[in-house]
Amino acid sequence: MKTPVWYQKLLRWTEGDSPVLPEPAAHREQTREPAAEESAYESGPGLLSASAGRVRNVLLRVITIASCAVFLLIMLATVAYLPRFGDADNAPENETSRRYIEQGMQEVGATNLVTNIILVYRGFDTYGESCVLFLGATAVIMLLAVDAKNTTEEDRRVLARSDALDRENRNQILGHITTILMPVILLYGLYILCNGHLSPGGGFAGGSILGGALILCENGYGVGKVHSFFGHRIYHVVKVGALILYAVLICYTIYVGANGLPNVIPLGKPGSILSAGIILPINVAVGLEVACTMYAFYTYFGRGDL
Amino acid sequence: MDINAILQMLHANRFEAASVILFVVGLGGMLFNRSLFKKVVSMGFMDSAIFLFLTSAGYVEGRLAPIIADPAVTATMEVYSHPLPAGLVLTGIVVSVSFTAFGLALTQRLYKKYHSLNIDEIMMQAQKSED
Amino acid sequence: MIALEYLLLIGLIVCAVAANFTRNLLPTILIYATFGTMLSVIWLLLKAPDLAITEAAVGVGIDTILFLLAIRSMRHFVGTGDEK
Amino acid sequence: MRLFYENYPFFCVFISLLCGILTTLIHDGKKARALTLAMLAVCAVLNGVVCFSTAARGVSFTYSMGAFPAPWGNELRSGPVEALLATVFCLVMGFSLLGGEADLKEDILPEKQNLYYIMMDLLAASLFALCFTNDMFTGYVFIEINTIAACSIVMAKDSGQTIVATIRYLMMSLVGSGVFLFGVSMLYTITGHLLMPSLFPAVTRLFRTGAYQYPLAVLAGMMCVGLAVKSALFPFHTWLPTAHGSATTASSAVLSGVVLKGYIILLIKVMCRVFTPEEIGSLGVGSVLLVLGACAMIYGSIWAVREPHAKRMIAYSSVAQVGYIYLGLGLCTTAGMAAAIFQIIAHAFTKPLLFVSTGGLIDASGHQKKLYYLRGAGRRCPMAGVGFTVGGLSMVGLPLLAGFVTKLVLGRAALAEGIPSWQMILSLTAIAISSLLNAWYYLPAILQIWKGGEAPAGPGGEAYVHGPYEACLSFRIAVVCMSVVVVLLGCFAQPLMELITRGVALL
Repeated sequence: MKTPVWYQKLLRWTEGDSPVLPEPAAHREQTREPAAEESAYESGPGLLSASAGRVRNVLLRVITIASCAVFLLIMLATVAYLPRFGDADNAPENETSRRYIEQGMQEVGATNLVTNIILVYRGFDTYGESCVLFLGATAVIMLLAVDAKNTTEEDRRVLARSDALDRENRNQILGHITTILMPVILLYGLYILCNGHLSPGGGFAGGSILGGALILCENGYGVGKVHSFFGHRIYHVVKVGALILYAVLICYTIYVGANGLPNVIPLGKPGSILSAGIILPINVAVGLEVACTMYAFYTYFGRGDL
Repeated sequence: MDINAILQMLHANRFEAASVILFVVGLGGMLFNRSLFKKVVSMGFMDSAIFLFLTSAGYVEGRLAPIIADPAVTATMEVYSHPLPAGLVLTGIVVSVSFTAFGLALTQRLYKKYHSLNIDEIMMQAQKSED
Repeated sequence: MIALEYLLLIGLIVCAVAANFTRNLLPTILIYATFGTMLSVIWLLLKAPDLAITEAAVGVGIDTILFLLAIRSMRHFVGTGDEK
Repeated sequence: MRLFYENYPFFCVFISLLCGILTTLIHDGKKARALTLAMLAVCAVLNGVVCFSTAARGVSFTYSMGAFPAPWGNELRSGPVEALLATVFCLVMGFSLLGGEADLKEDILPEKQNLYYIMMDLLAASLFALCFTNDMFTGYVFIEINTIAACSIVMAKDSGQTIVATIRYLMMSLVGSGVFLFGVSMLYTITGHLLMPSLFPAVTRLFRTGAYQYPLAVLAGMMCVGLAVKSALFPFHTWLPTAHGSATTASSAVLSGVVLKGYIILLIKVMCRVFTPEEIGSLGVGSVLLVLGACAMIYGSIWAVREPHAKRMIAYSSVAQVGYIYLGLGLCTTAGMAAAIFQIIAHAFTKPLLFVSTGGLIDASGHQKKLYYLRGAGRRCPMAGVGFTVGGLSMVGLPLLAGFVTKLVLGRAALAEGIPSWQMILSLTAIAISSLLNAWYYLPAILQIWKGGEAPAGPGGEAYVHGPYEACLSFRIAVVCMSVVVVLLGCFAQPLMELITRGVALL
């Protein structure tokens, strides 16, 4: 007696094969001819044949432009319904802004009101942001740090050759200009960093400028110059130290503030350099962390190592 | 609203309108450009568009930047523009840099492996090497 | 003043569109840097000097360096580093 | 003076952040792993205490991050539901790390192991912050931490496939968070607030006066779409199967078990604490979520049926399961929310169980990833087989397992008074079809792994000879614990459901 079709189908189903849907494309590859597989890949940029690919591309482009246009129209209409730009009685004109502006300096101590907000009123957000930067650096290291999986002997040879070339043909003009520019850039960076509570700037801007100075040093004085005083160990210690200092300060503020305990850090006289309580040390910590991170981005992108 | 009123509002809200256009351009570039490098660049445009929108919410006609000039004088709200959006955008700019770096690092690794920046081609090659 | 604002805003949009249609990568990076510079001026117009400084340091400086490094490393290899 | 346990959410966030930062200095993968597991255990205990204390008192509390309360400073807020979810996340992450240990050692180079645990620590921190946050912008910042950490744990395996998956995941995630942030900016423009306690009255006032209806609808849609992209709701799910299917076992388990849920919790907070569910429903966003959820349930299952790779099949099943959650949210009722939260918990245990067991089965079959070659793997590694069976049957909806209770409470929420009949019919049909399709692919898979006879020949025609496979101790612990939890959730769902229902009212 012949086994009924449905029974065969059931058997196939228990094998992990599904009979109901049309033969799944992915399943077929178990029996597919290898030659057919090759040709499928070699035909053009898409997974389809060349002409079908072209049709698909045109179609894709039309859909792209159409969907973007529709979205744009919706958004523009929304903008037309939003409150008028620059009006004094818009929604942000509320008790939040009033307290930030009128009491911010007395309560927190910095004359730069933006600094007050990002480092004290919304200090938790900004700590999260520093952690994003830390994570970004860690992710870049994870991807680009030289290891057995991502680097071949050839890569190492190329890098060594370019280093040797660099040492031989050291550009004297670049070196001298670096010597002239370096103190100016460092001074500017430190000024922006330490005056974050008095004038525009602060840890993020100042830190990036200091990071830029490190990058210039690496370029102007040749590979390995920065490494001689800023190796792995110092890099890790500075970065982790800065983040931990920041965390300790911010945790202290949060814990004390939330539990209604007295805050013993003095605020000082607004407008002077040693004022605004935790803001100056936090700015320094952030600046160090940002400078380390920017320099790490640079070296890991260029060389895969510090 | 008729078309005139809409145009008038768009003129008044020119920063928002420009930021919306930028946002859509950036979004389109990120989703539909096939080059990974341009995707990362478009990502920067998209983030900047959002920041432009947010900052324009803090601007008030005729007011000063939120930095107190003379600590001895009590500040009043009618003198300074709103500081909160600027603070948020400051946070956002730094976040956006870390993502640019991350995206570029991924692009660099993929280029090293597959010698291409086209996402379709890279996906095809990855699929091929897996099977 | 409004003319300057329009100039900058239209400049931003032109940059963002143009970056999608360049053939080589280096112009894209230059366009990106131009975009950042204009944005930094816009932050000044919007009374946000903190943002202007940060954008100039981070958005124009560090980002551009990263992009340049990325395409430099791509040129070590076969292929042009150009699009597609 | 506030009660001391109210500090615990803040402690949890900072303990995990600091552990992550300190792990940079630990170059030994084993020590980093021990630190991470200890951190997760401590946080689980702290969150558990918060959950019990708030549930016993029937309250939720607000914790100002600093001296400045609601409209000025950052805030955290916790009630029974938030603390419960945070506890579940700790446990699931711990079990996933335990269960994926063997694969972790194999897939990640020893000198980069500590970086992986940094990512895990910060992932935990961001999940706690998403559970507890009371502030839209804090939500955004921690979404970004979550994104970067989640992308990093996908790419940790460092093969071409995973890096491609990572960059697709990264791009989609950034689109999602960009759209979400745009929504938040619009909300700030028309209300002038970022903290949920101040946003709620402002939004209610706007709804009462009828001002800014159009921007409100657009921004609610943008926030929902942004978070939906990140949690892989149906038309935006394209990045999920490769990312979850190609990563190392522990990453897959953590990603589909908890990372997707973090964004959904933020969405629930937006729906309940910025808007009200009714307002979301009246804007039409609720119906869209419901329809998309129903589509995801069916579409994800169909693709899972067609998928020969075991891990990617389970990843497609995640698409379907996320659809269940959105179905519950889209009903825009308290019962629907409660059902969605129960599904979050049930799926948070079931899916990692499936991923971890599949990892074991694949290891026991000479690293063959296709279901076809896993034949008889359950006999070679019975522990993994049992785990897979329990998880699979729970997904199908066998009574006394967690998945069954989900379908039950979802169905009951859809049948409640006041739900439009088309929504009721759509939900029930979707649940029925999706359960059938689940049975369609999970039952053959279960039969396949228990089937006797000789193992199938490999792709090149060579016959594999499998020796006996010895699973390591941590793997067994993880599988046993998660299986037990899945059974317990199925058998004793009633008290948990009551806790959730009371907690949803306190949100």
